[in-house]
Amino acid sequence: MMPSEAMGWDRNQMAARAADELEDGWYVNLGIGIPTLVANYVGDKDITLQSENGMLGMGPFPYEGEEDPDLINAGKQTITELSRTSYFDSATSFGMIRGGKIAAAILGAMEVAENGDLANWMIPGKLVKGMGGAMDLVAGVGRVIVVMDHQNKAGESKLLKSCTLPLTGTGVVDRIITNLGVLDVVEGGLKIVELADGVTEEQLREATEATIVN
Amino acid sequence: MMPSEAMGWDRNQMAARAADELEDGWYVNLGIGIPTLVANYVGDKDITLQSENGMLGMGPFPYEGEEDPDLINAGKQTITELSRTSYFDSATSFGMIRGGKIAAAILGAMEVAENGDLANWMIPGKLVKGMGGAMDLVAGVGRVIVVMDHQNKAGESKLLKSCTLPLTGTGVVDRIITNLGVLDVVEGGLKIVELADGVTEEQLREATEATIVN
Amino acid sequence: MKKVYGSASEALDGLLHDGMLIAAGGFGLCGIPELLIDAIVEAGTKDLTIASNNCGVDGFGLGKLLDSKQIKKMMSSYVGENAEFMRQYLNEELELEFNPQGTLAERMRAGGAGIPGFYTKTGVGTQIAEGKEVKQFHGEDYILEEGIFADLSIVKAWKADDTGNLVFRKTARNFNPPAAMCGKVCVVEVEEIVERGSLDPDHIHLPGIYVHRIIQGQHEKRIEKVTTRSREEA
Amino acid sequence: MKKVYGSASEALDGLLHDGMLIAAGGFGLCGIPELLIDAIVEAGTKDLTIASNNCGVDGFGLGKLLDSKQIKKMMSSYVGENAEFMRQYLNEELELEFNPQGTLAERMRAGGAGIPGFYTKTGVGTQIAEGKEVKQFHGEDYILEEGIFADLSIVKAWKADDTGNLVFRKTARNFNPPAAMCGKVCVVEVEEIVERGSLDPDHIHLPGIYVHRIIQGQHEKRIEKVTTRSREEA
Repeated sequence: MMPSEAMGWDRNQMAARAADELEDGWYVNLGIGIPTLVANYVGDKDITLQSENGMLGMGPFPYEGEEDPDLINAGKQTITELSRTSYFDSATSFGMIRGGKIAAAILGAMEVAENGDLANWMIPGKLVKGMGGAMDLVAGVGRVIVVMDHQNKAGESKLLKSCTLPLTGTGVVDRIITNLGVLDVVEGGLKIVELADGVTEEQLREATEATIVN
Repeated sequence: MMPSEAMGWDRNQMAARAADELEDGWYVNLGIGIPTLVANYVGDKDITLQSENGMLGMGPFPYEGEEDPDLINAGKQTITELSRTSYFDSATSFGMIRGGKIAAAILGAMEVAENGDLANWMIPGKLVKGMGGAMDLVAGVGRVIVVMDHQNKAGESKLLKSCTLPLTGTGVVDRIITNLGVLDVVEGGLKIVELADGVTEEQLREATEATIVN
Repeated sequence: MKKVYGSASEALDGLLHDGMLIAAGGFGLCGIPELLIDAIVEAGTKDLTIASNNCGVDGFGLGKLLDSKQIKKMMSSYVGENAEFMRQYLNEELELEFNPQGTLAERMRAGGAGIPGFYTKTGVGTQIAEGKEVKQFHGEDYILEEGIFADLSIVKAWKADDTGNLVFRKTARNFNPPAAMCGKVCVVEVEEIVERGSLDPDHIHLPGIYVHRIIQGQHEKRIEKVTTRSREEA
Repeated sequence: MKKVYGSASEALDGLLHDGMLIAAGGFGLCGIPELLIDAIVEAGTKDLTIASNNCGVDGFGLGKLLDSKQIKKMMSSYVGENAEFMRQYLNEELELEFNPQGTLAERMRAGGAGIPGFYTKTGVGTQIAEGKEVKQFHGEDYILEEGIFADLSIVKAWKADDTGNLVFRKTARNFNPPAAMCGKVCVVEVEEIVERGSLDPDHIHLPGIYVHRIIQGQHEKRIEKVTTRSREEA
């Protein structure tokens, strides 16, 4: 089978599709990688981004020369504030995450299982840097949306019957957006919500190990 | 037996004696009644008073016409702020109480038992208004100092072998200051630390139901 | 996403139902959501359980909801500053669940922070511990207290911007932030709605994420116990 | 009661001992107690357990205490931004206890608030749950996490008054307040000590009750990942 990169949506299209998931007035946490790009596609919607190191209302990167060492995001990048911004400590920040106040998190993943299990923090035998805030996010936020390539570099499905890697959370994923389409975690498996441009249902099914239900 | 009011220290002398318990740099919570008077006797010591409704650095009552409805103490009285004052919410306030950050609480009591049990919040059959912050204070602060009359109006000892009223906390009292003297809760009972002016050890022992140890 | 509403009644529209659990901010009569309480009286919602440190006084604050017999149960640390409370309680028309003040505040904060239970030393060995799990940590007993998850929070702040960022004033902050955190929906009344960006983001006491609806209004801010010193004392 | 000290070494005098548990504020290199870390390197205290979200980078922040081999164990959510950490960890010279970031922050806050244990959904069904008590609330599983009670807290704030009231700046606040709360003793370094009364009492982020010793000093405030946008994007 061909590596999936060749098919369907590219990174920006996936990010744009993920942005469609966000509703006006939502407070949202975006993970690193493709999820970060989602911010470019929210358009006119009133979305407030949380940075879990202690900020709501995360603005864009600063202009050169205007970096502030006291103002970084959870990826440790320099950022800016907005007119709606508020700062708070880490216990408060994760209080709002754990307490379900964040409407959605958009995260990358290594594996998602058909029951919603998520693995995105460690590969045994490889260097492990830690889960950071990922376990708190998937356990706490209102809706977990995974954005990832449908297959890994070896062409194997990342949507599995059950995860092989250590879990970040159990039964936590609500929706998966891949280069091949959009799938929901439902009773009994994954349900196809939408196909990416030029992708057939057969192609998506063939690229998927997880059970696909109607 | 004579009611104890006639003997030993009066209210202000008890408050002054309680003030001697406080050490430079301490953060302290004062209960209502005689404990409130302690503030008048701290002298040059650097004492910061907590009001458990969300304030450190409680100042005196305001001058007439300068009352602020947004600035009250835990007894709901209008007060003032000082140059060291900070405000915070009730969860934070009791976080510092429960977390042992308050060095001492000086409280009134209905009964104290020789094992340090304290009863000061309800009398069965009478109207019960609630424990307010008393249970949190006695469980959390570094040192609990009770200031009360040695005997009740019927001339009965308020220092008992065991409390008869519903408890505020078990084994929580460290020191008791009454009109007759000062006693510590120690292994096996109460130990006399000091006699009030003009009170003999015999008088104090006679007025006390609790076991007095050497 | 519009959070600012024209009146307390509008702000509560669709949020009230009989038998609901409401968390209310305030300590005594300080920092209480006066206008929202009045609107609930007007709405006539019944069988309310209210988590609030106190229950107002006769004819003011939560006392009004007692007068109109809308309260089924209070979760409080200190009550009875009004005759009507005691009358209803002694007639068994009103349930009362006493919570130590710090336990009540922490239970609200816990509910808001997704913590269903925590252990505390407060109340160990007292009536408060009855029926609660006891667990040892480091050789000492602690009791399990549960987070409060309210259907609605009613809160009073000093200032808000239109995104719901709040600032409180002096000891009127008290239970308002924890009460705000523990509600599924949180409605706030403020003295002033200010322009977005005019509140220093370092000085926001409660971020707008906790706040769903806001109204601006006039507050009576009644003082329960006016206490003063004479100028001669100075 | 004098809280202001002349240098980081003076402020730590008498507080350090081998094998102790230190809670440190900071996230990445943002808001870290640079000067106090340097003083601990100088003091040479050994076998430290450090609760801190991260462990600095090679040659900066907590990375310096790795270079000097003073750390026995880290309690963190994300580490390994430096080669020396991974070298020591893979050689089993360093223990590592992973904590989800929010669990770590809440464990510190809990320790400071006298809460020895709390239940959370974070980590249920994962490696993090191994060996931890599971309890059901409202039909769902939660795991028990314990409060952290540190021997010493080292913290970085922006401004302090001489009573220890602290104000933080932007995202440099992060773990500093919860770290400060959970220590038996808390030492703070600030950029500026201001006159008593010049901080608005409504805007103090951490009251002086949590702060035992303060120093003022110069901070490098290194940026880990400088990211900018071009002016043309605007």
